[in-house]
Amino acid sequence: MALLRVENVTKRFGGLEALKDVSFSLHDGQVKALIGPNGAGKTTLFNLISGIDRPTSGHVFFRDEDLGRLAPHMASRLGVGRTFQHSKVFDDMSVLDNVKVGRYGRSHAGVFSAFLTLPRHRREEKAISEASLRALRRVGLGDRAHESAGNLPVGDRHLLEIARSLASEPTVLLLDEPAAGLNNEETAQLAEIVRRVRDDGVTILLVEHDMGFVMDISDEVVVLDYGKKIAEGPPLMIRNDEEVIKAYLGEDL
Amino acid sequence: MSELSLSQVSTGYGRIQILHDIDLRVGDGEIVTIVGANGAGKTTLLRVISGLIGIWGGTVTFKGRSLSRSSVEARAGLGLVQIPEGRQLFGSMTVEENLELGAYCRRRDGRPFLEKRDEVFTLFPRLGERRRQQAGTLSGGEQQMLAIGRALMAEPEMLLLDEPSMGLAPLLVKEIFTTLRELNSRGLGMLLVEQDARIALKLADRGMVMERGRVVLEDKASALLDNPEVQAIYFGQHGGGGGSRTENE
Amino acid sequence: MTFDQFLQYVFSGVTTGSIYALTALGFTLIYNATNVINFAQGEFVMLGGLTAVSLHEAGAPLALAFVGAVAIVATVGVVFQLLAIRPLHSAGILAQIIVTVGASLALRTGAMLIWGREALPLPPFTGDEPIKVSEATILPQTLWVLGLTLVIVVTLQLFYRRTLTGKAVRACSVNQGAARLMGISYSKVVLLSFGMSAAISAAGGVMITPVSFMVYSSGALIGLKGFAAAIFGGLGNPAGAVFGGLALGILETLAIGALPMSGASGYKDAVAFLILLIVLFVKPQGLFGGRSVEKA
Amino acid sequence: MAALVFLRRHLAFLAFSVVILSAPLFTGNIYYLSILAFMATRLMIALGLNLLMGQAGQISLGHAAFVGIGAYGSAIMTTRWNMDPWLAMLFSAVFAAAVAGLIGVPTLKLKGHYLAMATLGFGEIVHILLVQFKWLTNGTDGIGGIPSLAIGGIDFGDPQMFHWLVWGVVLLMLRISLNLVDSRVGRSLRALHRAEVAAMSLGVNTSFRKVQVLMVSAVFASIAGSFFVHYVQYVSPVSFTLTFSVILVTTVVIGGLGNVWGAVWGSVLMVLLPEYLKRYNQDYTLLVFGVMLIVIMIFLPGGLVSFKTLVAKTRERLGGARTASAAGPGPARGS
Amino acid sequence: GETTTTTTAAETTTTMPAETTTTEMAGPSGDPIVIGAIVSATGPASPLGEPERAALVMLEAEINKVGILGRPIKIVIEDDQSNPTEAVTAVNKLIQQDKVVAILGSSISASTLAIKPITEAAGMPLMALAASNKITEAPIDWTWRAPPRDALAVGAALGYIQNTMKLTKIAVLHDENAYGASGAADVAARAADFGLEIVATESYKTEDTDITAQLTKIKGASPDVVVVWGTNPGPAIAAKNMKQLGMTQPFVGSHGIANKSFIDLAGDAGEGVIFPAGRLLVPESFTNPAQKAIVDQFVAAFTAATGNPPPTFAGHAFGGLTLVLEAINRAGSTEAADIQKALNETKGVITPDGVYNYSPTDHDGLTPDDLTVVMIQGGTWVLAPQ
Ligand SMILES: Nc1ncnc2c1ncn2[C@@H]1O[C@H](COP(=O)(O)OP(=O)(O)OP(=O)(O)O)[C@@H](O)[C@H]1O
Ligand SMILES: Nc1ncnc2c1ncn2[C@@H]1O[C@H](COP(=O)(O)OP(=O)(O)OP(=O)(O)O)[C@@H](O)[C@H]1O
Ligand SMILES: [Mg+2]
Ligand SMILES: [Mg+2]
Repeated sequence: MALLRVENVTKRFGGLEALKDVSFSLHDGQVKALIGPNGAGKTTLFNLISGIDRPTSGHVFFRDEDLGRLAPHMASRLGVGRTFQHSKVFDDMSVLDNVKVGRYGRSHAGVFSAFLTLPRHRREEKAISEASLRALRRVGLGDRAHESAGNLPVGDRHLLEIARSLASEPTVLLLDEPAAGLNNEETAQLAEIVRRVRDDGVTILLVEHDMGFVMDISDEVVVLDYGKKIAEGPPLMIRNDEEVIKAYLGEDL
Repeated sequence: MSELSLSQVSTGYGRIQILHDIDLRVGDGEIVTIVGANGAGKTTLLRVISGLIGIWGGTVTFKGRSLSRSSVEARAGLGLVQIPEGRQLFGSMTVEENLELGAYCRRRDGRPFLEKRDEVFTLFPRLGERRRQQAGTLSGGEQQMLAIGRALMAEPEMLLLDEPSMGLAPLLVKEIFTTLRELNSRGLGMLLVEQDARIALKLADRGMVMERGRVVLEDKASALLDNPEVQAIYFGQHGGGGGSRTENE
Repeated sequence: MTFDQFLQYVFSGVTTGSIYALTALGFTLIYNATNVINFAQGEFVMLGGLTAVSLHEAGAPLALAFVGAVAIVATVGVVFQLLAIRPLHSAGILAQIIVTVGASLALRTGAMLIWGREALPLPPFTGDEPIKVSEATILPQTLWVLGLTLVIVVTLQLFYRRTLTGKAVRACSVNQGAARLMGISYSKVVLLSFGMSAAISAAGGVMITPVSFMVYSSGALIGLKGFAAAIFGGLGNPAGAVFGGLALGILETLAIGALPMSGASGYKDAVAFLILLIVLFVKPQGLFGGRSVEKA
Repeated sequence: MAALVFLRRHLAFLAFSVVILSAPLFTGNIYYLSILAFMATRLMIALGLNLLMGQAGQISLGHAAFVGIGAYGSAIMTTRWNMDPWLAMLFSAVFAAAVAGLIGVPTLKLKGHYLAMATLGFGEIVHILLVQFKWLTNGTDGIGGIPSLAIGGIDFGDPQMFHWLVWGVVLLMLRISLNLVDSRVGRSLRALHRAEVAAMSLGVNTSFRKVQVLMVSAVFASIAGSFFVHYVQYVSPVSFTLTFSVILVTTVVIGGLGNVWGAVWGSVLMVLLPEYLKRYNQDYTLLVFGVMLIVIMIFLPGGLVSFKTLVAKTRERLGGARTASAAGPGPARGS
Repeated sequence: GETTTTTTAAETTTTMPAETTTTEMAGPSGDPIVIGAIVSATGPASPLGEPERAALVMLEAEINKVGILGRPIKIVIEDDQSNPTEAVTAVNKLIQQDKVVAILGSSISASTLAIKPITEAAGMPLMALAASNKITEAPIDWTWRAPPRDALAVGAALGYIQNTMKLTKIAVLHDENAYGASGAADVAARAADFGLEIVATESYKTEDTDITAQLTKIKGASPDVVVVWGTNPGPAIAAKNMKQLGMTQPFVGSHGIANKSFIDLAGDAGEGVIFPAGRLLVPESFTNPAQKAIVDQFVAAFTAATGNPPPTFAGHAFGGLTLVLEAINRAGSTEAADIQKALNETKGVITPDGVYNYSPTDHDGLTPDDLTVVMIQGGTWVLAPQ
C-alpha cells in the first residue's frame, strides 16, 4: 500500500484555487519530485501534507491517518518531516540546538522532569545530543554544531533544515527547493546526501526547479500547473512530455 | 558616468572578517557576474555596496563619488538599486503598492508611474493578474518577479542582483535573463551574483570568482566559460545525470 | 432606558470615545511606522492639555494656545524620538517599547513638577451652552472633538492609502531594510510618525481639557483606553482606531445604562473590556484589522 | 574532578545562593530585609515572565492580575475562611493557572501578540472586580490582618526567617527556570518563538507549550503574590494595575530577555534604584528613574545581562577604530 | 465640644511656637527628636499628600525656633506614591533607619491600613492622617487619628440634608478610589438613620473625563439631592455635567473638595455646592477664640510659606503634628510608652480640625460639632444657611 496518498485535494485561498483536485501517491523508498511553474501550488501541497494547513476538500492520508484531521504537530510525530522553501531555521539558536528541536517528537521530558532534572531526563538529554550530532554529520555540518544558525549561508541553511528534520526520524521527508542557491558542485553534494538518506530508508518528496537535479535523483515526477496535475511518470517520460515542455521546461528543447 | 568601483574593501560580522581587500569595477553599461561557493561572501559584498553593512576598510565609489558617507537610502537615490537575497518584499502590501514603493526614490524626477508599471506588467503578466494580492501570499517565483519588477521601477543606473534565478522555473529563468539582457542593451549596468554560473557568464561581460571572501579569479566572461577549473566546480555535471537547470539552452 | 436616556448615553460615550479615538490614532501612527507600542502616548495627551492651559494663562487666545500646544508637544515627540528611540533603531522593538515606558514615567513626573498636582481648567472653544437634541444634551466642545477626530482620520486614511509617503511609512513597518533599499529614509519616516502622533494626541488633549480638566496624571487612563481602542479596531488601522475609540466610549456608557442595578458604573470598564476580550477571541484581527498572513 | 565540573557549571547559582542567604547574618535591619523581601517577590514574578517572554516570545500585560490572584486568594482564604496559609497559596496558584489556561487557549493558537492584548483586558477586569466585589475583597479598603506564614514552630513573621523562606523559594524557582531553559521544553519554546511553523512541522505542539509556559508563569506570579501578602499582612487593589504589569515587563526586558539571570538583574535594579533615588528628592524619583530606564536601554539594548558583550564590543570598537583610521577614510555609514 | 477645659488646655500647650518664642531664651539644642511622616506626595492622592508635606516642612522650621523639651525636632518625610506597598517600605525605614519616636500618616486610608499592623507590632505611635473608619477600629493600642473620620463628615452632610434641607431621596456619586468608596459605604450604611432613602449609587474612576452617563442614570432615578464623594477633579466635572444635563438638584459634596481648586475648576457650576468641612475653611466660623487664634496663625504661616491658603489636608497634618508634639511635651519624654500614655490622656487640644479629647478607647477625639457645613457662594466659602 502507498505510504502517502493525496486524494482529490483542492485548496482555495479566497477566490484563488491553488490546488484543483490533485491526486497521487508516494510509495515506500521512493524519491518523487514535484515540479511545475512558479505558483503552481507545490508549496501549498507541502503545507497540506505536513499538516500546517488543511485542504478545502479531499484528503491526505499518511498510512491510514487522515492528516487533515490531526493537529498540525501530529504529522511530524507520525513520520512526516519537511524543509522550507524560505529557510526557517531558528536564528540565534546554535546549529546543534536547532537539530535538537528536531528530536522533540522523539523524546518525552515534560515541564516537571525538566524542572527537577531527574536522572531519566539527563539520560534523555544525552541521547538527544548524540542523535542530533549524528544527524548533523549526515549532512556534513558536524563541525559547525556550535555556531549560531543565523550565520549560516543560504545553502547550509537548507542542509541544517534537512538535518533537523532527519533528527525527527521521518518516514517521509518533504524537501522544498533544497538546491536553491547552491552552485553545481554543491548541488551534486546535496544529491549525494539525499541519496544516502533514501538508502537509509526514508521516502522523499521534493520540489525543485533544478531539472538536472530532479532528473538525476528522482524515480518519479509529478507535474503541477496552475494547481492541476498535468503529468506523472518517470523522469525521462516527463522530460519529453509535450504539455510539460510547454508549461514548464521551455519550448527550445 | 555610472561606474561602480570598490577598492581594498574589507568587512565582516562581529569579530569575524568576511571580505578581504576586494577590488572590483563595474563600468557603465557593463555586466559583471560573481560566482562563488555558498558562504563565499557574495551577499555580503552586495550589502556593503548598498550600505546595509559598514566597511572596515577600503572605499566604494559610484559615479565618481565616494559613498562612504551615504546612507542606504541615498545610494538608492543615486540609482544604485539592489534586488536582495530572499526578495524582501513588503509582504502585507499589495503587488501594486510594492511596485509603487519601488519608484519611491524617483518620485520627483522619474518617468510616470503608470507607464513604468505597465512595462513591468508586460514583462511579468503574472504580476498583472495578481496586482491586488498581498505580496506575502505570492508563490516563490511570483515573489521573485515582483522583486525584479520593483527594482526596475526605481529606474536603476546600476542593478545589484543577488541570485535572481533562485526558485524560478527553468522557463522563467530564461525569460528573466532575456529581460536582463534587454535592460542591459539599453545601457543598464549590473553586478550579478548567481549560482547558475553558466547562464550568468553567458550574460556577463566579465566574471569574477570568489572564494572565502577573496577574489581568486577575474577574467572576460567568455574566458571563464571556457576555463576548465571553473567548469569543473561551477558547472560540473553531478552524479552523471542532468546538469545546470538551463542545460537545454 | 428611555430613548432620551439612550441618546444621552451615546452622547456621553461620544465625548469620552473621541478622546480615546484620538489617542488610539496616536498609537496607530507610531505602530504603523515602527511596530512600537508607545506607552507614553497618554502623556502626549496630558502635555497637550496642560501646555495649552499655560499658554492661555499667559495671554494667548484659545486658537493660538491650541496651535502652540500642538506644536510644542509635537516637538517633544520629535525630540524624544531623536534622543531615545533613534539610537535603538537596530536594537529591536522591545527595547524601544521599554524606552517609551521610561519616557512616560519621566514626562508624567516632569509635568507634575511643572504644573503641580491639581487639575487645571481651560475655557471651552465656543461657549458651554449645551445643545439640546430631543431631551438629551451635548456640549459644543464635544462636537469640536468629534469633528476634529473625523477630519484627522479621513486625512490619515488618505495619507496611508493614497500618498506615496503614507505607503512608505507602511513599508517601513513591514520591512525596514527593504524600505531603505527602495530609497525610503527610515529615520525620517519614524521621525515624521512620532511628530504627527504627538501632535494628534496633543490636539486631543487641548480639546478635552475644557470638558474634563487636565492634571499631570490624566495620561495613564487615557493611554490605556486609547491602546485598548486601537486594539479593538485592529492595531495599525486609523479608521479602526477611531471606530474602536468611539465604540469603547459608547460601550462604557451604555453599560451604565444597560446594567439594571444601582452602582453599575463601577463595572462599566469591566463590561467594555469584556466585550473587547470577546472580540479578540472571536475575531482576533480586531474589527477592522487587515488579514495578516505569512507564507510558510 | 566531577565535583569540580559541577562547581564550574553551577558557580553563578551557588555564589548567588550563598550571598543572598547569608544577608540576614550581616544585617537584622528590617528596612533592608523588607527591601530584599520585595525584591524576592519581584524576582519570582520576573522569573516566570522571563520564561514566557524570553523563551516563548509572548508578552503578558496582565501579570499584575496573576499576582493579584495569589495575593487576594491567600488574603481571602486565610482571613475569611480561616484556611491554612499554605493551602491557600496552593489553591490560589491552581486558580491562577486555570485562569491563565482559559486566556491562553484561545489567544495562543493565534500568531501575533494577541496574548498581550487579552491579558491587558483581563488585568483591567481583575482590577475592577477587586475594587467592586466589596463583599469579598473589601474594595479599596483592602484586607488587613493576614496571618504570617508558619511551619511547625517556626514563625515566618520574623523578618529573618521570612528572608530565608522567601529566598529559598526564589532560589528553587531560579533553579527550575535554569533547568527548564536547558531542556527539551525550553528549546521547543525558543524554536516556536523564532519560527512557529517550523517548530510545528518538527512535532512541537506549539499552542500547548505556549499555554503551558503561560500557566507556569502565572503560578510563579501567584505564589509571589501570596508571599507578598503574608509578609505585608495587608492587601489592597492599588498594586494590581496595568502600570504594575508594565513595570513587570520592564523588569524582565531591562534585565535581559532569554537569559534567566536577566530576571535577577532586572529585579535587583528595579527594586533598588527607585529606593535609592528616593533618598534624594522624592518628587524627582520617578523622573530620574524614567530617564535612567531610557539611558540603560540605549546603552544596553540587550538588557543588563548584555553588559559583558557591551564591554567587549566597546573594547573592540576602540581597537577597530584604530585599524579603520589607519586604513584611510573612516568607516562607512551603515547599520 | 467646647468646655471650659479647652481654653485652659490650649494655653498650656506649646504647639504654636509663635506664642512662646519670646519666653524661650535661646534656640533648642541637643539631639533632635525625630518624627516620621508618610504622605502621598505623588500619585493619584497627591492633592492630599502634597499640602500635608508642605505644612510639615513649614512647621518643622517654625517649631525649631523654640523646640520641644528644649530639643529641636526633625521630621523625616517619606512619599508612599499613593501606594500601600511603598508605605510599608517607608514605615520600616522610618522605624529602623531613622529611629523615629512617632509616625504621622499616611494621607490615604489604604496606606494607613497597610502600615498599621507594623506600627502596632512595633509599639510605635501612629497618628493617622486618613479618614477611613477602619483605621481606629481595634487594635488601636498605638494608633490615633487627626482628621475627622468619614463617619463624622458623612454625619454632617446627611444631617444637613435631613434637618436643614429637609429632603429625603438622595443619589450617591462617588470616586472609586479609597476615599470615595469608603465615604459612599458610610453613606449607604447610615442613610436610614437620617431618614434618607438612597435612590441611586453610581461611581466614576478618578481619571474619568466625563460623568454625564452616571448622572443620566441618577437623573432617571429623580433624587432630591446628589451627594458626591470624591476629591478633585471628579466632583468638579460632576458639577459641570449636572449643569449640562439641566439637573437642578442641590449638590452636596464631601470634605474632599475643601480646596480652592474645586472652585476654580467648577466655575459657575460650583455655585451653591454644599459640603461638610473643618472650620479652617471659614475661619470666621470659629466660635472658640483659642482655636481661631491658632488657625489664624497657621493660615498666615502656611500662606507665607507656600503662597496659597492651606487646604483642609494641610490642616490635618498640622493637627496630627500638634497632637503628637503636645503629648511628647506633656509626657516630658520620647519613650513610646510615655507618648502612648500622654496621647490617651489628651484633653482639649485644639487644631484647625477641632478640639481633641482622646481616651484609651476613643482615638478619634473629635465630635460632630467640630465639623461645619459650608456653601460656595460668589467663588468663596460661606457657612451654609441653617
Ligand atoms: N495564503 C495564501 N493566500 C492567497 N493566495 C495564496 C496563499 N498561499 C499561496 N497562494 C497562491 O497560491 C498559488 C500557489 O502557491 P505555491 O506557493 O503553492 O506555489 P509554488 O508551486 O510553490 O510556486 P514556487 O515554485 O514559485 O514556489 C500562488 O499563486 C500563490 O499566490
Ligand atoms: N548576519 C550575519 N552575521 C554573521 N555572519 C554572517 C551573517 N551573514 C552572513 N554571515 C557569514 O558570512 C559569510 C558570507 O556569507 P554570504 O551570505 O555573504 O555568502 P554568499 O556568498 O552570499 O553565500 P550564498 O551563496 O549562500 O548566498 C558566511 O560564512 C556566513 O556564515
Ligand atoms: Mg513554492
Ligand atoms: Mg548569498
